[in-house]
Amino acid sequence: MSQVVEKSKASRPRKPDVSAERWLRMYRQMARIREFEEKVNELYTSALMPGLAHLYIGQEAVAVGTCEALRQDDYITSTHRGHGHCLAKGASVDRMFAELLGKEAGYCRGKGGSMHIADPESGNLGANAIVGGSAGIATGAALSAKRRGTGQVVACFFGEGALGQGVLYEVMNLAQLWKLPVIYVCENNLYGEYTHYTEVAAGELTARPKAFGIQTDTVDGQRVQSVYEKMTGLVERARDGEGPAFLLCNTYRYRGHHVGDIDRSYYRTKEEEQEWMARRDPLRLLADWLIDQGRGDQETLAQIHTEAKAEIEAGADFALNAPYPQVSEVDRHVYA
Amino acid sequence: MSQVVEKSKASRPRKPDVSAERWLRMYRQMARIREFEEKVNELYTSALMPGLAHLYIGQEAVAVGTCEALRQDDYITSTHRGHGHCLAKGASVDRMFAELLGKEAGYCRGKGGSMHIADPESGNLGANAIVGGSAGIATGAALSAKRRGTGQVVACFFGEGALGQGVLYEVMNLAQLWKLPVIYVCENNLYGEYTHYTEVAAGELTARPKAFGIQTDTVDGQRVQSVYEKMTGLVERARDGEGPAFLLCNTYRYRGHHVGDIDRSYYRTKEEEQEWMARRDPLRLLADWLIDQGRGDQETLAQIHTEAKAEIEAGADFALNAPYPQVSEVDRHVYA
Amino acid sequence: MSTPSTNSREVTFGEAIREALVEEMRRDPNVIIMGEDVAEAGTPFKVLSGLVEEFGTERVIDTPISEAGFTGLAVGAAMTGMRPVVDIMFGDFLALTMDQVANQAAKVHYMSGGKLSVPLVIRTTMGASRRSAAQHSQSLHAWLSHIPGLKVVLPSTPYDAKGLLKTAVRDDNPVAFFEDKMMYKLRGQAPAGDYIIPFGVADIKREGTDITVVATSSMVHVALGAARLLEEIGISAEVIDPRTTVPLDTQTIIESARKTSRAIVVDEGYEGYGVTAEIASVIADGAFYYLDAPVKRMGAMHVPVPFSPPLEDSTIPTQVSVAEMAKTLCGKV
Amino acid sequence: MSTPSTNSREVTFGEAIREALVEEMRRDPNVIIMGEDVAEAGTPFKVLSGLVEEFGTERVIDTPISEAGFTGLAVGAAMTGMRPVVDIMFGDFLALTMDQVANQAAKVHYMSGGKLSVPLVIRTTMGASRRSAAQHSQSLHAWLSHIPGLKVVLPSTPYDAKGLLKTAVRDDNPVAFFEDKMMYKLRGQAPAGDYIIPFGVADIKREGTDITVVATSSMVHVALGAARLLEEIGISAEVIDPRTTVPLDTQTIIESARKTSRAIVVDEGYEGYGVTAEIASVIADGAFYYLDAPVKRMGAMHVPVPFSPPLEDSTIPTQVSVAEMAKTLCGKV
Ligand SMILES: Cc1ncc(C[n+]2csc(CCOP(=O)(O)OP(=O)(O)O)c2C)c(N)n1
Ligand SMILES: Cc1ncc(C[n+]2csc(CCOP(=O)(O)OP(=O)(O)O)c2C)c(N)n1
Ligand SMILES: [Mg+2]
Ligand SMILES: [Mg+2]
Repeated sequence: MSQVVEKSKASRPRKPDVSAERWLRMYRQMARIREFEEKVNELYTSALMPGLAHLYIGQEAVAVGTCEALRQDDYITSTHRGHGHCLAKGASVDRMFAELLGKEAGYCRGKGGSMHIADPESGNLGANAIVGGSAGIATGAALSAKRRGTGQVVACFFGEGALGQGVLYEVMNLAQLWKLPVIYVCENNLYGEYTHYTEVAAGELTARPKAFGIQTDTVDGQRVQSVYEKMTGLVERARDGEGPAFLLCNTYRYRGHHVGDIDRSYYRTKEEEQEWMARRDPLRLLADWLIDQGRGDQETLAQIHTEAKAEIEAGADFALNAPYPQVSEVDRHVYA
Repeated sequence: MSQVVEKSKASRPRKPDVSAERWLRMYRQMARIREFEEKVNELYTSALMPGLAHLYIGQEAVAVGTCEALRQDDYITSTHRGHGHCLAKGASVDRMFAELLGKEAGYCRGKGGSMHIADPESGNLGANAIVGGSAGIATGAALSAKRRGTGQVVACFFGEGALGQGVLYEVMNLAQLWKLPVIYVCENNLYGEYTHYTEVAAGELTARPKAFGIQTDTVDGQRVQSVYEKMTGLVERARDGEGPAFLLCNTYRYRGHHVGDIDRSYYRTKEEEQEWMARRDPLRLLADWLIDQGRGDQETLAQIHTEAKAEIEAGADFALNAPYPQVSEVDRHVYA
Repeated sequence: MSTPSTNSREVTFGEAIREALVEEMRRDPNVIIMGEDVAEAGTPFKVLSGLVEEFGTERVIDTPISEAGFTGLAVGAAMTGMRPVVDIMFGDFLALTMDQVANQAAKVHYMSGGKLSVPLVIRTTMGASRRSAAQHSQSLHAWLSHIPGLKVVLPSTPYDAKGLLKTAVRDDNPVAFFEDKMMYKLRGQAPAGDYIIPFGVADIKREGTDITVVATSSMVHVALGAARLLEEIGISAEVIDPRTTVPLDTQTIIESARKTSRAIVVDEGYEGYGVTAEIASVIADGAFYYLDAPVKRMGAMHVPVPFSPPLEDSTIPTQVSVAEMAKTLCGKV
Repeated sequence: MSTPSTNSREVTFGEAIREALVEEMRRDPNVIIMGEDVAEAGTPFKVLSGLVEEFGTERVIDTPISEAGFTGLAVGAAMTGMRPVVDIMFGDFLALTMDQVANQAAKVHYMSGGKLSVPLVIRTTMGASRRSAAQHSQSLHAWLSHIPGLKVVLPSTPYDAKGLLKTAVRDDNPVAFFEDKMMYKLRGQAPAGDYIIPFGVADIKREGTDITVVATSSMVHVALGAARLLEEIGISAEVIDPRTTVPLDTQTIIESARKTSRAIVVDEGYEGYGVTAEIASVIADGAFYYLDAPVKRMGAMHVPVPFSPPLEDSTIPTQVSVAEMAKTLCGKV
């Protein structure tokens, strides 16, 4: 490990030259996530899903903009609000639904559920139900990538609430000391459960990674273009051996903390929710831009939604009809 | 708790008008610590002390400058390298030696030992053998002082190695959010055990507390005057309800990490040690200044050393001759 | 079985806990509550609803997601005059606090030779079968029971919850208080006013003569269900609820086992190196000359708690599995 | 008792550990070491001296004092192709890592349905009597033994240490490896070359017929000392070293107790809710119809470890106290 603290180079903003197909692909990914989550909510309200789930609706541009900037063999780690990250990194809808329903066909044979989907094939090292719980894992995967010389980069997703967890500071220090290829993607959706972040975070959020000398940027998390462009630069930088980065993405969750969090009036206003949905919707923003730029038309986008819906319906049906694992396998996979 | 993040006011440096007696008192306190630690080393090398101890020699100005700025009913928390803090806050030599030797007359009836001396009467909430382990306790004592409205302030001592512990960031955030009267006194003696701090700390140390909006200052930890003056301002500020502060004290431990760490050549040079001892000795620096200013003379200072030595010898004798606790009390004080 | 004497009315387990805290906070201004979303939200389980309205944000304090940090603060506050009640939302998150709890809180009194004490309550949850998967379903009371200096409470009824929590708040030691998430809606009788239940006194939840079932927390209800099944086939089961694992009322447990000559220990922590092992070995030793069959342990299966409902359900003892075990021990198979 | 067959020479416990690591690091470039002062300092106990010279700072990595952080990194590195060996200087500091160890490392394989695995070794220390006081003297292996997904190793001799550590490094699961600080200088025979010792196989350290003493780590030597004292008065003690608490070789332990009809379990963890409880209840159950006396447990006293030497010494089992207990059980008092 390089044990000398180097001064981090200034960020190099680059505007990748992105084809229309790529933007449409991102639109499609966001639409898939949106439809997926709506279906999850429906399964919950119709009592077809065991337990709870934390919907990603409203934050789609962060997952998609980030994962589009990654290679397939790059890693991500995810959170309790992880469906969007999984899908964006390449998971398939049917096996995700199967996992959410505890079925054998699920990514984890039903053993993990909503908060623990892992899919090593698409580079997803797993969602984590401990806030901040994957920061160590992500940074360790970056250490491993560096040692093995694979050129892989790791994106570590977490909410702004994870800034309350001390281990995050421990691992950011290590990442910067050892110039590890990890990008901390902090999704500031304003709330941790039922508390506004300003009530629980002193100082400027971005001052924290900066204190360790980590390259730190802030981005509008509702504009997938911005997330994608910023991430592309940070990923390239990390791949070049220039070390970790921290990307603060300002975003918003449209729905409750989890599917059961219906009455939210005691912690935020309806107006605030409406405002974000009306003016800052990531799908709408991209749609408007694509149309404006002549890179897409209403029809194409509507078509994408139709296809996404169909895929989601089929995936949910598959999962609903899939069998549970045999009870006898309950004690398999405790040990490798 | 105030839940709005206020911008911390700029520090208000003040030069307290300090009498000659006060400076001499500080000199005496530093001399007592120096002599105490020399005696500890002697007890260790003559196999009269059980276990190990971490000597504070070289760092005396930090403990003394800090504690002189505190009221008797203010609190401190301390570390594995805690003898100096204890003495500076008002502990007596004989009962400290008794504790170091595991005797019943010790501050903790021999149950704590070198790394756990606590003396609530002088405001010492205890040394701690977990690096960073008292950061929560100190911050909680500050919360308690604020709630009870006592005007007490807490000084939380730790080495720069404690910056590796995530819990420190968690509690600094809380302290700043709630404007708690706690001063984090970080003694950067360059090494954590056998490793230079630059090998394990990325970025500027002071950027870390600053990231939480905490008032942060740096001071020459070998000049007791500087420590005292800076602390006086920070303590007053905290007492006025303006919240926590962080004081980085640059210092050096003359001896090994613990009494048994004799061969240090693999991690630092003899020259470095010599340099600090020759040019940056806190006792020498204060002595020169006092004489220079005409506030003390060689004779007075020599007299202070003589008295300190006598006190130390008597204290050690007392402890050596004191009885161990009854073995039957081993299971007392497990529960209150 | 101890029952409320006066002012009794039906309350839920969650309400009993809230009442205990409200009463203690009125009684003693030094009692404060700290945790994530404890104030306006009243915790995700809504157990603390209304407290912040009565006591304000100075005493019902929302924290960042910093379990180690705010538990550490609580230790320091407890050492200096406060009586903090800390809320650790899911028992699994205790893992983040173990240094503060086991190395600091538990040891301060002893290390200081009795001069400092830590009157701290850590309320947390336990229990699976909520489809919350491996990181939100553990029952980790064995960890805390293992550490000298801590007391550990596992109430099984609203009555016990209220009385034991009041005792916990008044105790001068760090006390870990485990609430089964699935019991918050459980109804039962409890007095409206003040009463306390001493630690270290087991409660005989049901008297019986043929077999002793020692059970903790929600497993008490599983044991009671098993006892009803057993009654139908003529086996009389005595159900004993230790209520606190530290201190443990070994006498009541051993006496019961001596009387019935058979015993099963049921607990929702992992079976291996868990609470069932301690209690079973206490019985096997203390009732050695009276036992007609080996003491049996029924804890949670030695697997991380699976999400999939049929799998999860298979990992914890049920009234049927406990009854089956009892039948085998009693030679009725 | 298993003994080295070839190339055997005397080494210390510490040297055996170093050798195991050196050999494994030569064999597999993915094995790395992380911890505080593991490189140039070779740890405060000097167990790793010389490793950084051979393998460089890329593989023997000094960390900040961030136990949770670097353990977390090791979990992630293990999931992606490395085989990290993490050094937690004092076992007490495990308290800082329990989320990474128990909630992450232990559960990843299961939660992912078997797709990910965590080949991680956590080397740490245990054992009192070093005058290190309450925060540097604990033996917390019961905590880890309680968590499904972890394996737990407690070697008692240089031979076992080397063979078991090699097995640990090659195991695809997280393994906690506890070394008694007071044994690093202990000498014993061990082969110079490669050999492994399977987990879950207890070693009969001494054969006997009158009483079984199951002992772990340094308590094996206490038990052997007791056995010598007992021999003098005509009691033949069998000393069994489980070597791993997870997996536990219940068969060997139960068979021995069935044969001798009496058993004591000795372990340096706190007695309450500790390792002695598990093993004692395994024996009390498995050998129920063979036992002539209750199984006795001897763990560390239920107190934080005191600093004062006479007090500290009174908290852990000694060969005399074990022999006394055995005499009582055998009716020779
Ligand atoms: C260590 C830990 N503490 C508490 C929780 C309970 N919890 C689950 S999500 C959550 C809020 C997280 O907020 P944030 O990180 O901002 O993510 P978001 O839910 O907003 O996506 C909390 C407190 C947890 N899962 N883990
Ligand atoms: C949590 C924890 N990790 C490791 C140790 C072992 N240890 C004792 S002192 C020390 C170095 C501390 O360095 P620093 O904080 O700079 O204090 P200094 O010794 O220099 O005064 C270490 C690593 C410990 N006591 N606690
Ligand atoms: Mg959030
Ligand atoms: Mg230092």
